Amino acid sequence: MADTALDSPATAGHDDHAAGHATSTGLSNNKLAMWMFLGSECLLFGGLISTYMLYRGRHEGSPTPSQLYNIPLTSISSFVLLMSSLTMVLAVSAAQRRDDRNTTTWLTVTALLGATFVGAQVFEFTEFVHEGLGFTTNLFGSSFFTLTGFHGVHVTVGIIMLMALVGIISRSKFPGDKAEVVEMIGLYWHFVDIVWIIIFTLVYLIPS
Amino acid sequence: MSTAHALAVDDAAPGDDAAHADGGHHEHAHGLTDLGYVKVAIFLAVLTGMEVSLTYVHIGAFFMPILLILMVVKFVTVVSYFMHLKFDNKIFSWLFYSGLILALGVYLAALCTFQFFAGN
Amino acid sequence: MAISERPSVPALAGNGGSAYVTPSSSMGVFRRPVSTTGWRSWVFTVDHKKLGIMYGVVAMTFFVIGGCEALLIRLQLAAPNNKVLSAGAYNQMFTMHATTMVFLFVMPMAAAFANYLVPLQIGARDVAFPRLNAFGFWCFLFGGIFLNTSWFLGGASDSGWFAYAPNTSVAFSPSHGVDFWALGLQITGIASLTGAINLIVTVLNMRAPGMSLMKMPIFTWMILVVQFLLLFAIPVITVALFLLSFQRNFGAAFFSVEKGADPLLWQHLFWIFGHPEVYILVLPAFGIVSEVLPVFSKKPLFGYKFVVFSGAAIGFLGWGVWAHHMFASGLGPVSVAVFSVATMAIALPTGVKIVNWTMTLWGGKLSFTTAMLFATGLIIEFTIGGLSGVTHAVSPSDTQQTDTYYIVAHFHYVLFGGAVFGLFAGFYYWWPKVFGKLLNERLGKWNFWLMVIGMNLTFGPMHILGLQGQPRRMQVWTDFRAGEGFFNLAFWNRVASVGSFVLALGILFFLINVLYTAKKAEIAPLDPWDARSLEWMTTSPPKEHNFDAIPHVHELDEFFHRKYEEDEATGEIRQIATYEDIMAEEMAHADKHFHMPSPSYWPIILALGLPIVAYGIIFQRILAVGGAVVILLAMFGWSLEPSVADESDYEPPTDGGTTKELATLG
Amino acid sequence: MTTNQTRHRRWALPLAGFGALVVLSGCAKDAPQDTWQPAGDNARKIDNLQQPVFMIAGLVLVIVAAVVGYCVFKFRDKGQAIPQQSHGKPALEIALTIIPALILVGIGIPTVNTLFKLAKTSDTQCVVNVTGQQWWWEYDYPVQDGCGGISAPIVTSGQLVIPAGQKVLLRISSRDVIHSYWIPKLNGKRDAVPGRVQTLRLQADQPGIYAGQCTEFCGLSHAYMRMEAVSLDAAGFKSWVENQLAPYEAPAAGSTASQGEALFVSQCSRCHQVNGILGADGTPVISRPDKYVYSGAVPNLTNLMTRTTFAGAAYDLMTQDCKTALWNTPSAQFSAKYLEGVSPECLDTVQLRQWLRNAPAKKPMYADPAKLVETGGKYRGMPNLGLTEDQIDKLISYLTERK
Ligand code: HEA
Ligand code: HEA
Ligand code: HEC
Ligand code: CUA
Ligand SMILES: [Cu+2]
Repeated sequence: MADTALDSPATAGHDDHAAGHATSTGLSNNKLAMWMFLGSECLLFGGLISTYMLYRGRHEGSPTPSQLYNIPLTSISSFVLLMSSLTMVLAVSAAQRRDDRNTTTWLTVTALLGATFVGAQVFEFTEFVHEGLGFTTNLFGSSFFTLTGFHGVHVTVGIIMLMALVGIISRSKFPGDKAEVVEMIGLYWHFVDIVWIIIFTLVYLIPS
Repeated sequence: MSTAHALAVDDAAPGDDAAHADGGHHEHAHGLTDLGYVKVAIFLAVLTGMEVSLTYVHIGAFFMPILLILMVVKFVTVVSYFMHLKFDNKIFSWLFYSGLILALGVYLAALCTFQFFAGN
Repeated sequence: MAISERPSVPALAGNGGSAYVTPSSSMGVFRRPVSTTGWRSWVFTVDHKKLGIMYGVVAMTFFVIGGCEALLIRLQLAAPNNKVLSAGAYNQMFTMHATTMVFLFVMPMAAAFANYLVPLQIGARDVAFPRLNAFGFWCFLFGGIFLNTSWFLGGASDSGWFAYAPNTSVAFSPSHGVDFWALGLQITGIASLTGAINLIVTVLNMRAPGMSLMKMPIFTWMILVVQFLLLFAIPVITVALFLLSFQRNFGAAFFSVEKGADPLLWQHLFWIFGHPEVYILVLPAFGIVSEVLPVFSKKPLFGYKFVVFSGAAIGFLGWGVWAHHMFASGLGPVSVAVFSVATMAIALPTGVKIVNWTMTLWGGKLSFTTAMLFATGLIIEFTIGGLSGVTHAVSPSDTQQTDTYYIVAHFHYVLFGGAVFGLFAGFYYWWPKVFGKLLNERLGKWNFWLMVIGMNLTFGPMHILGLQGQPRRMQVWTDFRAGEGFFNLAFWNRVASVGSFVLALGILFFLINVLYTAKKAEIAPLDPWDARSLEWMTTSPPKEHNFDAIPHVHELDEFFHRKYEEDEATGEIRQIATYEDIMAEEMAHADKHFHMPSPSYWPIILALGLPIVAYGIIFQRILAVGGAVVILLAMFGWSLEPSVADESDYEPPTDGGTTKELATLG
Repeated sequence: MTTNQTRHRRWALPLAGFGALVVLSGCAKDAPQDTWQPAGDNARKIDNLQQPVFMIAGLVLVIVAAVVGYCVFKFRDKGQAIPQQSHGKPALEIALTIIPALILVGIGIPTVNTLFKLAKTSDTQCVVNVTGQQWWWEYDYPVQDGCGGISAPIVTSGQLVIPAGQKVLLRISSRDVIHSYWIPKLNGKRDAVPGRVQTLRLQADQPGIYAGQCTEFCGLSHAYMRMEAVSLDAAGFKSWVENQLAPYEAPAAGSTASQGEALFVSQCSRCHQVNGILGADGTPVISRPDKYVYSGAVPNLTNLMTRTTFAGAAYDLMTQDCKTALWNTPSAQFSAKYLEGVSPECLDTVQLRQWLRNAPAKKPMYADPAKLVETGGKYRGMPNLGLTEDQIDKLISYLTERK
């Protein structure tokens, strides 16, 4: 079971600096932590998605999911979020080239695309409320808004982080390794995107 | 090269501090070129297009499985390429996929118990 | 402090060494805290050892609180139709007893041990994310205080520790108790999650050179498994608690049966978390006894690899059995059958542990110090609890047993006879490491024997009570249903109540011992037990930077192997060095610069924001906004402040003298 | 302390808990909820399954304790040399894993087997709907050929009456929170989950009375939510049914009871149903508990005096002596004895009076009008109605005629 990657550097001898990071595995602490956090988030979103799946058919007193969903709109906003993953990865790539200007540009574009997505979601929510589906209306409503709301909050937190990053990089006040932090936030951003890939299919495309 | 990477760490000669001192990353060498990322994005966009158009044509029993497969392909593509999991140390894959698989396992099992009840 | 210069006084002379510090600023406004003495050195510390001690002190306080709640429960149940506690007070009492013991005593006490010892055991100078570590502690403390303030703000939660919906809905539990409970656990959950990430990274990334995973001390291994369980279990309870809070505070419908909700959703979510949780509680104790038994048997842990794998296997299997808490809920026979069989399977890896501990004793040279007594006691007491667990796994029988005192007996045997005994073994074993003094062995023996007698008197009769039909969570029982004869339920209830006071007396002896030791006892030798692992290869208490030189590891039980050698020819074990030799050797090669994390204001400020938000949600929404602002500000301050004070403040390390790198954001 | 003493205690104490369990558990004679004294087929199936499991568990404990005890005794430090630093014996480990695995397989197979037998519903002969609410159980018998034939619905509470020897199927649900139905001598538990109907088999070999208790924590008065299952022989059950369905007999005009009836209509009927009772205007009075009580149901008092307990079987309508006598009646005479109901010489109205004087003071309930915002003003339980002693006398004499 013992993974060689976990063990080998430790046996390599005296010099901790042999690897990119002075750690037993040679991997960055920050990145390791971020991946662990994302693994843990799988169980969070898994719980929310399961709650929705269990309750999506229980929509007494409101229009049904298939009546409510505006597939064209959601498709576009899903596409926007998907493309923000592209711009994010371009930002990471620029950061790794230590190209600050492109990094900040791509980060800004990513944040804007994210904001577009959130905007569409806010619009969608208000539409639903107009049509008679509120947070407290029924089980479908509670679980729909909780699931998509949690995702929306994740996107929003991502946007805040991206903008903070832009600010910090352009003022070049940065503790530690810039590229690595861009990469970490990128991981978070992509994760939020893949969660939406699942939500888009399970919630919107597959009718109850 | 990607699988060997985990071992590459301790292959580095002792005293090879250069990469570290300037904050450089051994991950540099991996991943795609910017053009490569654009191609992946186009692939994803096409899949999304397929998904959406599927909801407008009626293909009966295949609808669900196809959508689910497309979903998984998109998911894995983003994780592997944009998140570099394919190129990175496999510890990261372990951490993430163990969370993912665990989540799938427990929640599907839990949902199943609701089904079993219905059939009881 | 930013850096510790190499101590000028001999390392063996204990804590100390001169240190100078240059503060760097935080957020351009505040100077970073720099005190190395006084209360500030504790409140703003990021030192894993100080945090470990703080975790311990606070957890112990909560143990006494939770224990006093238990004593009130036992007083109420000492006689039929008793009136010590009203129904409402009783319900709050057992809910808070369980919540306190589980979330505010055993889990944080395990965190105390993990925090203090894991870096020492793997030869690191701190954890990977020192500020995150401090943040976790403050979350735990504030969360715990927040939970307990509910007593004074309209009543504590009265829904039991597993808080089944819909009894937790506002209509059925109109006080704010459940709100406090849900939000409080959310806050302590943050402590567990950040702690988990931190410790996993620490163990993976900060081991001393040569320490491969299979040379890691077993306690560190068990802590690693526990952190993975936490990493994946905490988000599940987080979801459940969010649904509950949304239900209560924002009118969501998740548990509104009249709207078609299924109450079993809560049960699944709670127990998907809840069963891994019980292994989260007991595995650290297993780790502790797996350290203690070898030391006092003068033998390595029998089947180290099997113990490691069985720990991992328990962690893994623990995910597939949660529905054994729901055998009477109406899952349908197919699901029940699956979970019944899966539950039985967990007896196997646990059995492996019991076997290996016993075989560690076998052929050893056993000295029964108090630590050893607790460890040996654990083997027996835990086995009793584990075996009653197997009788629950037989699902048809469990429909007779569930929600009776037979279950209460089961889980107190595994929790008290398992987790708590393990922690006490740890107290006696590591006390000289942490405080430089040995706990008194005479008082320790009293402590142990009173606890053993007390726990068996308290929880043993509960087996009988339960099998004779006394349900749990009953404010009163009646004479009419107690049966006839002298040894009826009334008798056993009384025995249990008397036993609980014997138990309390035992624990009182521990507290007395602590005070006595603090006042009287001599400074302990540095290696009082002839120990085997790295944490003993430094001063007691360790200096801020833990090790003068990071040891290079060649063996499992490195320390032991530096002291003893096996004669190839005769197979005889010979001492080749004393601990003084070894430590002098380490000192001679001491590193010149220690790259230590710096104290910070942000962890405590960030943590303080959380209960403010929570009070806000319950009482006044605007307060929540204020709390959120505190949190946001603290986060910004945090991310702009380097974990280790600015480069300009110290001479960057040039040789291998640094520890493994600390995370920039940690 | 000397090593010798220590050794003794080490052996004695850990075993005390489990030893006490094995040896003394039979000592509480006739504990009414003893799970080890099955009185019907379903409970017996469970018992047959668990007895060997307990034996095995006990044996494993004795072995572990013996080996540990032996080590403690044998390998205590007596100045021997430091032992070999052996790291384990894989063969031993594997053997000691396989043996428990085999034991568990041996336990697992009969477990699954019994489980499916107990889940069977197709062969039952008699159906009763059981509904839990805070903090009492309602039983309603649908019209059926089973149970020896029931021609009109019967609604009762507190005591479940079933025909002895028949395979009864309970259909269990709840009106508010989760409760759990449990008659230990007849079967294990089944949770009453609101929104779900779950089944439980029940069968009593002999006529008799069997104690039970709600076992899912259900709020304030969970401890007071008890129940009793009464099994009657075929003839006895038939006459019980007939009595339940007998037409209402109004008290003699002008009697105290008759004044009580009027009081009942004005004070109690808004919640409590008495089948056949007429209002002042001569029309039948239909109660509306849903308007006043959160669960929407309140015990039906038509035949209050046929049951011997009230308010979730927590309080008695008969004296302690009579109660003990009833519980100890041999099964051959039991049905007749039970059908006497609460006879005049057994009647004990002390508790009932306390109940009417101030119900929430007797049994913890949510009945403080000031604190009912969350439930829209509805009670959870019975409120204090502020009756005078005179009114209580009248109501008691009315209620004691409800046979
Ligand atoms: C430290 C905590 C802890 C631990 C370790 C365990 C361990 C186990 N538990 Fe326990 N359990 C709890 C804490 C714990 N439990 C709590 C708190 C509850 C109640 C929650 C509540 O309702 O409030 C509970 C409830 C509980 C239930 C639900 C009961 C009910 O409510 O109806 C069940 C059912 O299967 C169960 C089973 C088990 C089993 C099979 C094990 C096994 O892991 C035990 C394995 C150990 C052994 C078996 C002994 C050693 C083995 C050998 C010597 C080998 C040979 C053995 C055999 C061949 C049998 N537990
Ligand atoms: C780690 C967990 C843990 C621990 C350590 C304990 C410890 C104890 N528990 Fe615990 N208990 C639970 C976890 C735990 N319990 C859980 C999860 C439940 C289920 C709750 C629910 O149903 O929701 C429960 C329920 C529970 C019940 C059932 C309540 C009911 O169902 O109605 C009872 C009843 O006796 C009980 C008793 C005790 C006693 C006497 C102790 C003793 O061991 C306590 C000993 C400690 C002290 C006594 C304090 C320290 C002593 C001193 C400071 C000495 C000086 C003081 C005085 C002498 C006053 N507990
Ligand atoms: C607002 C509703 C309400 C009113 C009015 C009310 N009761 Fe009740 N009563 C209840 C409820 C609810 C219970 C069940 C309480 C429990 O057992 O937890 C109950 C239980 C009883 C019981 C026990 C029944 C049983 O079978 O267990 C009796 C007897 C009784 N009430 C008598 C009366 C009398 C007499 C009056 C009028 C003077 C009255 N009640 C008025 C709600 C009401
Ligand atoms: Cu009903 Cu407990
Ligand atoms: Cu469990």
